Amino acid sequence: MNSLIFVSIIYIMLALALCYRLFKGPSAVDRVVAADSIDLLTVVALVLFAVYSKRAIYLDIALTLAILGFIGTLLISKYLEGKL
Amino acid sequence: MLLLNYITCIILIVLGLYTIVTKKNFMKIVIGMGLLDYGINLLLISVGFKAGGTAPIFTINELDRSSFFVDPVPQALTLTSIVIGACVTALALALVIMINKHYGTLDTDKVRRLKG
Amino acid sequence: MLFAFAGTIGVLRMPDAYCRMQSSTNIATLGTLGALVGGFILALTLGNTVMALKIIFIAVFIIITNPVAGHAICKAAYKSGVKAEKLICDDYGRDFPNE
Amino acid sequence: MNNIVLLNVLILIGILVSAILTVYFDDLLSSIVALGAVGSFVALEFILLHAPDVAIAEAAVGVVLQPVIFIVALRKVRGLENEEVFSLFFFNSIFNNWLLYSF
Amino acid sequence: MKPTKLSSVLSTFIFCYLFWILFTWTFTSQELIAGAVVSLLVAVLTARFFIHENAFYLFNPVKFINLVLYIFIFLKELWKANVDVARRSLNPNLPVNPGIVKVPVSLESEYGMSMLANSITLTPGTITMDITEENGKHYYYIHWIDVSEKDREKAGEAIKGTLESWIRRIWK
Repeated sequence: MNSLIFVSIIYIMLALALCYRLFKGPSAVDRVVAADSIDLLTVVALVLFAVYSKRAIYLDIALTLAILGFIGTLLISKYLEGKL
Repeated sequence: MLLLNYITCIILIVLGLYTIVTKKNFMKIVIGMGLLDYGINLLLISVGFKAGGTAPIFTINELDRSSFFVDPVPQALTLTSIVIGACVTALALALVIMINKHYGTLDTDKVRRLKG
Repeated sequence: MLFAFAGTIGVLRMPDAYCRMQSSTNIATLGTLGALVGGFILALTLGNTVMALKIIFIAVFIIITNPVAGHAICKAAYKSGVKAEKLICDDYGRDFPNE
Repeated sequence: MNNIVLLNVLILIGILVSAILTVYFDDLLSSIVALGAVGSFVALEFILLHAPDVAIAEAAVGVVLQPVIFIVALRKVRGLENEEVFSLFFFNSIFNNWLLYSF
Repeated sequence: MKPTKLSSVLSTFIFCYLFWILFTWTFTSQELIAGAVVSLLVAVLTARFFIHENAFYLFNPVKFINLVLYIFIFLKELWKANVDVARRSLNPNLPVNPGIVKVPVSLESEYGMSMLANSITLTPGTITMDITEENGKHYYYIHWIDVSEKDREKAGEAIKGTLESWIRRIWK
């Protein structure tokens, strides 16, 4: 069971590497894409931690993030397109 | 483990206060209020944590007999605090929109000068 | 895990914004789906069917919602005038100029 | 148990980096996006502290609702400025055309 | 606004109720009755946004088996494209030559077109940007990471591959 925590540590490190792109990105679109990918990696780490601690209720948060996480991206793209 | 949590919460609160005090843009001030909210919520949850406990929500047959809970009272407090924080953010943004409609700017200095 | 690593490296290294989006879909598909399938198999061997069903639902919703955000952000990037460095051919700019 | 401590430290570093980026950016849109990243990391930290109900509320508010409110407000604020600039430009172009056609 | 038909309401109701049962996974009578009431309410309110074409179309068993087969075909394509893009991004020379091509598509149903566009976006290396209609035929604008064919028909063959024929087998 310890390998699950190890894998999720690697995913969080990848999310930290995406924070560099959040810092460096020349335009707003790069930052939006990086934030969306950070959301997805967070979902994966959450699922792995839920399987580690054997509680089914922890998966609801991952479900919420996976369903609702794209609305922010959609709205930002509508804003950049100029029609909201 | 918990010491690092407390340090992070205090740094978050200080960052929020720094943003509120020094930035000149109204939207940036509201963003600083959001950061301060995150810091306080994290601090409240970290107070109620006990190592090795599980969550205080369960269905029957899911837990062992030897498992124990983390403290549920700060979680209830924080649940209220998050909702109130969202409402405060919405109200502050409405005020920002009205200020922009009246004065035509977002800079704090110019608004104060027009008022004086 | 390898694919998520490759996708992150791609996001960090790619020259312009559109190629970065391609690498981001690389993270979203096999980088997450591999870990989710692994968690699904582990939950089944633990005998926990509710957890396995919820993991399947998470995978399905990621697959449904990710391309919608992909279309929207790519179109918005083109409309808001992000420069791409070296395009081989550009039919969209030829058909809808000055946008 | 040791690995969980390491995971906790990494998530705390993520929160701090995203928060510092939020304060650092001058552009408002980038700052809002970084605030969304802070919300995502904070939800993960709540799960590590075994508080699932708080984490659900945090994920719904911090990742979705708060950037939506901020972007709508930003649209209202920027919309006024853009409309003024656009109307001035439009008036100028009409005026120039009228000058051209009158001759 | 057209009046909603009974069949579309019924199929939306079945869909929502299936989702409710799969989410809760407890078979006590209280939860089943509450789920029926809630999904009936949702079905009456939102059926006119959800189904535009013939309801009960997917209950045909041949179409459903084709849909299940399509998922496996799509997973195979996904694996190939993922290996390709991962190798490209790990290569130190970074061999990309991106471009935007315009590709004709010969599907008619709305669901089929959106499903093909989503499949193209989900495979790494290609992103659909827009859909236009010119004198009766539909076109996609696709951003492609490795443009090898500039001609429209050949590029369409290279991007879509076998996906389009499978989708035509599902949705007309």
